[in-house]
Amino acid sequence: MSMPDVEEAAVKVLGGAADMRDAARITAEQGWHLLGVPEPEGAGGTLADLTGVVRAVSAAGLSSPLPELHAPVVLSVRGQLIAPWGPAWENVNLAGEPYDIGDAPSSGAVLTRWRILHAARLVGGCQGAAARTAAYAATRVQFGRPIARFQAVSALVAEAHAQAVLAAAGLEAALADPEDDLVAVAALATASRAGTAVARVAHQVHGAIGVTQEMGLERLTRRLWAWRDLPGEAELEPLLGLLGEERAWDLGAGDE
Amino acid sequence: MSMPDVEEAAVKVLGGAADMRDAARITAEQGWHLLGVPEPEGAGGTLADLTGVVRAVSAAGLSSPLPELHAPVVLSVRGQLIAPWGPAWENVNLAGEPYDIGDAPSSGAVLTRWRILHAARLVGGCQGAAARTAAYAATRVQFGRPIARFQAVSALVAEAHAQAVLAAAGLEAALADPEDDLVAVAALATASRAGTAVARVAHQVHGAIGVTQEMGLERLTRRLWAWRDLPGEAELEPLLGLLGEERAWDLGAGDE
Amino acid sequence: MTFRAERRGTFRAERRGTFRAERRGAFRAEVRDQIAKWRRDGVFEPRSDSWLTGYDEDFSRRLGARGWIGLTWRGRGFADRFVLTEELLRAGAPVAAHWIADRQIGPAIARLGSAALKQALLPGIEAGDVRFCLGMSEPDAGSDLASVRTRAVRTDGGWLLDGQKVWSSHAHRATHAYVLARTSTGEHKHRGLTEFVLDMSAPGVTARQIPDMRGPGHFCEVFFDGAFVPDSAVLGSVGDGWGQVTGQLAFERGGPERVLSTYPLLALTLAAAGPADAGRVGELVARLTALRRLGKQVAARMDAGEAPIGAAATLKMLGNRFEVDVIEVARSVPGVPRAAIDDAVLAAPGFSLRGGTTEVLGVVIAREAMGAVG
Amino acid sequence: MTFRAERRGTFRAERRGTFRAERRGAFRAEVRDQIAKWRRDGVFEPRSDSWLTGYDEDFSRRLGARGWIGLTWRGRGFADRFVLTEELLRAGAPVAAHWIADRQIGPAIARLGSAALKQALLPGIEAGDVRFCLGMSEPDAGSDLASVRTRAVRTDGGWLLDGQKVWSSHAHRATHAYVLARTSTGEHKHRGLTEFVLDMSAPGVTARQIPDMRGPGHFCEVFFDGAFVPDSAVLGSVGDGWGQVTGQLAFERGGPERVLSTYPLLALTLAAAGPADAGRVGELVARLTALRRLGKQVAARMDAGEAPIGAAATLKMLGNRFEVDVIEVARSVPGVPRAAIDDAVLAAPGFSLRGGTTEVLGVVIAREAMGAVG
Repeated sequence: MSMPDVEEAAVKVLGGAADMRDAARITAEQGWHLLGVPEPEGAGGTLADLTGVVRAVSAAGLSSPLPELHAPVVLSVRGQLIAPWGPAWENVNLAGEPYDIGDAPSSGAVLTRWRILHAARLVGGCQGAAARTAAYAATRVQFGRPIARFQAVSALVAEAHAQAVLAAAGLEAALADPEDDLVAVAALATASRAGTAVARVAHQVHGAIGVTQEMGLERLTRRLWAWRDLPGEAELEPLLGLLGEERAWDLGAGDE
Repeated sequence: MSMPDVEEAAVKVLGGAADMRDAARITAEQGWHLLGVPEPEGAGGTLADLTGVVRAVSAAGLSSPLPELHAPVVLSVRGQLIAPWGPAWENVNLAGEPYDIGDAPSSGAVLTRWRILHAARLVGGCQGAAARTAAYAATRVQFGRPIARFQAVSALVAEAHAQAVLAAAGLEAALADPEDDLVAVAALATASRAGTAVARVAHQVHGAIGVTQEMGLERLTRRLWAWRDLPGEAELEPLLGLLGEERAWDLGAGDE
Repeated sequence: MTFRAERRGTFRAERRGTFRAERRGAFRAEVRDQIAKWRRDGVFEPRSDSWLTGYDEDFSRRLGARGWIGLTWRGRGFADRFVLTEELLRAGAPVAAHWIADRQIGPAIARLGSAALKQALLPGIEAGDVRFCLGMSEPDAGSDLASVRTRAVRTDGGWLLDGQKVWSSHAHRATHAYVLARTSTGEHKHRGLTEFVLDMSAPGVTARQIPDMRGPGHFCEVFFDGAFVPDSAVLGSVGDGWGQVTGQLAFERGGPERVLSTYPLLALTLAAAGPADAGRVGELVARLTALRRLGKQVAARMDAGEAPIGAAATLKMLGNRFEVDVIEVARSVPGVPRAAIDDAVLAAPGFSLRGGTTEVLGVVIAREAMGAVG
Repeated sequence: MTFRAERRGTFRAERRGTFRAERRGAFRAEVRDQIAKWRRDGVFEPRSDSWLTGYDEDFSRRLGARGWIGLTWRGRGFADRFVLTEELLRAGAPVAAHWIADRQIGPAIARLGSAALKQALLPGIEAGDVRFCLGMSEPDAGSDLASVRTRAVRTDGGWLLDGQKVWSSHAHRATHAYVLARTSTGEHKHRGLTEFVLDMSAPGVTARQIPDMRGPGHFCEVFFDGAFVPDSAVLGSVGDGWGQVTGQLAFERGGPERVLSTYPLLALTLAAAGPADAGRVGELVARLTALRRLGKQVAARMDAGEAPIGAAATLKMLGNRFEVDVIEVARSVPGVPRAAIDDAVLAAPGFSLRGGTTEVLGVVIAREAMGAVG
């Protein structure tokens, strides 16, 4: 089974999941989260392969606990400890996804892997929303022509695309050096900001119809809004501001 | 002599000043800086009248020490004490205006008046640069039509205008309550940010020719760049962030 | 030229006449006290975007009983309405039920309506009993408001409406609708439009909620199937609808709701902010001070009989940006309740769409900027 | 369906082949060491925008002697040039004298030039002796690059150029110019254009500096009055100039100089930053990491023979924004030297103009976005 096939299968099967518990069961059964874990315990493949699956699922506007099954973490978010997909699932985020507030710390290496995969989740959401935005602008007619022909709309389409491209590049940098916790921080911060920008622009281009359930854009943007704060860039970026020039410059150079 | 006449006279005469020393001499002779000082020591009028003169001079792309002659201050800028138009004039800023690094503190009331007048300086510069930008966009032809007809350019023209309008509104709020040092801080911070935005947009619309001495735009934008950091918003805004809701909401309500 | 000798004592009094410190300040104090009392009594819970999503007919009637609906046509003017609405939005009070009538349709009826229409509706609006929705946008029209396909055909003593409107907030529970319809065809799309006031209980009117991100919400579709409007319910002149609509844009765009939709979230942010947040929060405070002053200028110009379309568009463009930036800062300040952030986040996509998109406003503002120099 | 059983051990090796960790890492180390040595020896002072304003013929010859000009056509490729230029820009080294030849005209000559032209110019470029300026823009043309009025008329053994170019950086001290001229008329403006290589010492060529914000600077006007260009100095095919130019846009827009113009200021900012600045500075660090990776992707695609025009435009649009944001953050960090800030401030207006305005890039990027979905 090639990677594109795996991605397609994951999207298809998870699209039919009844809820997050069901999605977790399916994911565990299929072993998708073990991509990037050496055999025989894992499924082999690279972390990049796994991020590909995460991205594809998110780009389709779906939720999945792939990152959490791969790297179970408890996060400190704005002073609170949060388990994104804990076992009790007492709370629900903006995207209808369950989470817990817990207190067990996670190890550094596990947290870094989770950050990379969570960034992949955001990148996928950005890519999905940007693609929808471009497609909508190309086909939606106003004042007698496709709105993409208006320079102001075209600039918004470009912005969404560019932010998705940038976030994907940040993710690639993190994958190039998955041992460096700070590149993962950078990738997640960039993806978080891209999520904000893409969601804003996507809704601006779609107009009022973009907020309707019928249009389906909100399946992507609500997830971006929930995911971007898990944690948000305001918690991540300060970790990168006092590195000094040399360390900052070398971020993401792991594959050179 | 009506206020518009005074403004016109100030622009005309200061436009002929050889340098800042000359401008200071002329200003003092004419007593323009005594506008807003009660008679018989001053020239009467209101602080608003004086800001009108400051704005008009700045909008014409000119330097003048009107605020400093009215309210001589020494500022703390990024940890250094700076006298904008001190007597020695050992340094020169980005706009070719002299300044000193000194150490004498200024009183609160004097500093507030200076901040209002310095904000007026920035507002004038924004208005001058925004007006030039609109005029240029309306007349400059590219791809066979005035560039203002391109939606992206039109958005830039709108942005410059809007920022100048906003900064002027902030100044009006400060003038409505000139005893409140924090409204002056707010007005100056807003004007400082507007200066950055207007200068950026003005150059974007003008293209390469905007940076030439011949075009004359840089007489306005260089001043905006120099003035916006005297001090910049990064020093001012933190003074407004911990006021609490009620005090923040009442800022600028002095004339109600 | 010695300036000092000539101008002595001439303009001290000039710019002072417009300040009416005592009365206006007193009105704000009165409004604040009443709102604080309502809050203490648990009459409402603050929330963002309350002028659109805070729908509470009882609260509107309370305001009506206090005499606070219709200030602009009852001799108090836009400046007082500005103060009142600022304080209501500040508190996140549920004002959606009467908002459109108070802001836009009431003033239009007072100015353009027949004597019968005024008599029939203004008292009900002022009491909070008559609640309006807007029937402007149509399916597939987007920002192109003039591409109206809803038709009004002449009949005995009035008109019959056929067609469909969309994005009519709270239409399913409004008592009346403002409807822009085409009364003649074959001309330029800006001509042949007429403004109507429609009783939502008339036969042939159907309203249906459109599920949005929060489930069934304020957005509705409205269908007209031969719905009757009497001649007395025509606003202004038949065929002049487009000119009348654009003349009202300053009313629609220039109010404090274009700046303060997320103010309740900002209030929570101001309460939670610590030294590490002071810069970002302070930037919002500075900007808000200028934006509110701009809103005050717009209100004063409307009281002076102007239609400050450019200034209103500027206020809306910058105000919508501010409303969104409040959310971004709130996200970064520890201790701001998640639910309040999420509530504002879900409302935010609408900020820059309703009342004219950023793109449309940019054109209006640029036109004013070039007019100012040309 | 059990995924684990089926796919066991199939893709572990897949995406590894493209990493050439040892060689590429070693080259970066070599470049760093050399630059550090030059800095220690006082060979240059770092400054922002050094690829445009850091003009130093001796420094270019030093690079030439090291074999570091012309990597792309000398068998090393874009990935190595990417590493080299990143480190040079990082250091704020004065690379302006050879920049255009190394980035753009050298590769064009290597690909499209006659054997005589290659022989005549490539060795000089590689040594740092042949310095190119660009003759693309014309007065009143602005972003409309195709509205070329400079004419080339056929003569014995070559062409005679008449017309005027503008915004040609360092033309007054360049040895050669790239000139886009019209070789036939009456067609669509995109047709009938031809690319020439002109010896600046030819009779009939005059260059004049245009005073900018810093006084007489890099911008020049260039006048052609019957200037002769031999046939051997035609680049590519007569009449195909426009297609050739647009094909080079990825080279022109996709390099690290679209991101790193203010890096020397960022370096000072990183050195000065304290805890209160960590968030703002950290945002720049995160963004830079992604932008540099994007630049690396562009270089890799050029090595693979692609012309990644959309990705290059994306890099430039986002990179220019980053370059300006560095200045805004630097302004806010106490202890960053004023002179370094001012130097960057005066350079900044050019960032988003040169190599295609933001508006032009937006159209290119949107087109790619829609192509990607359509």
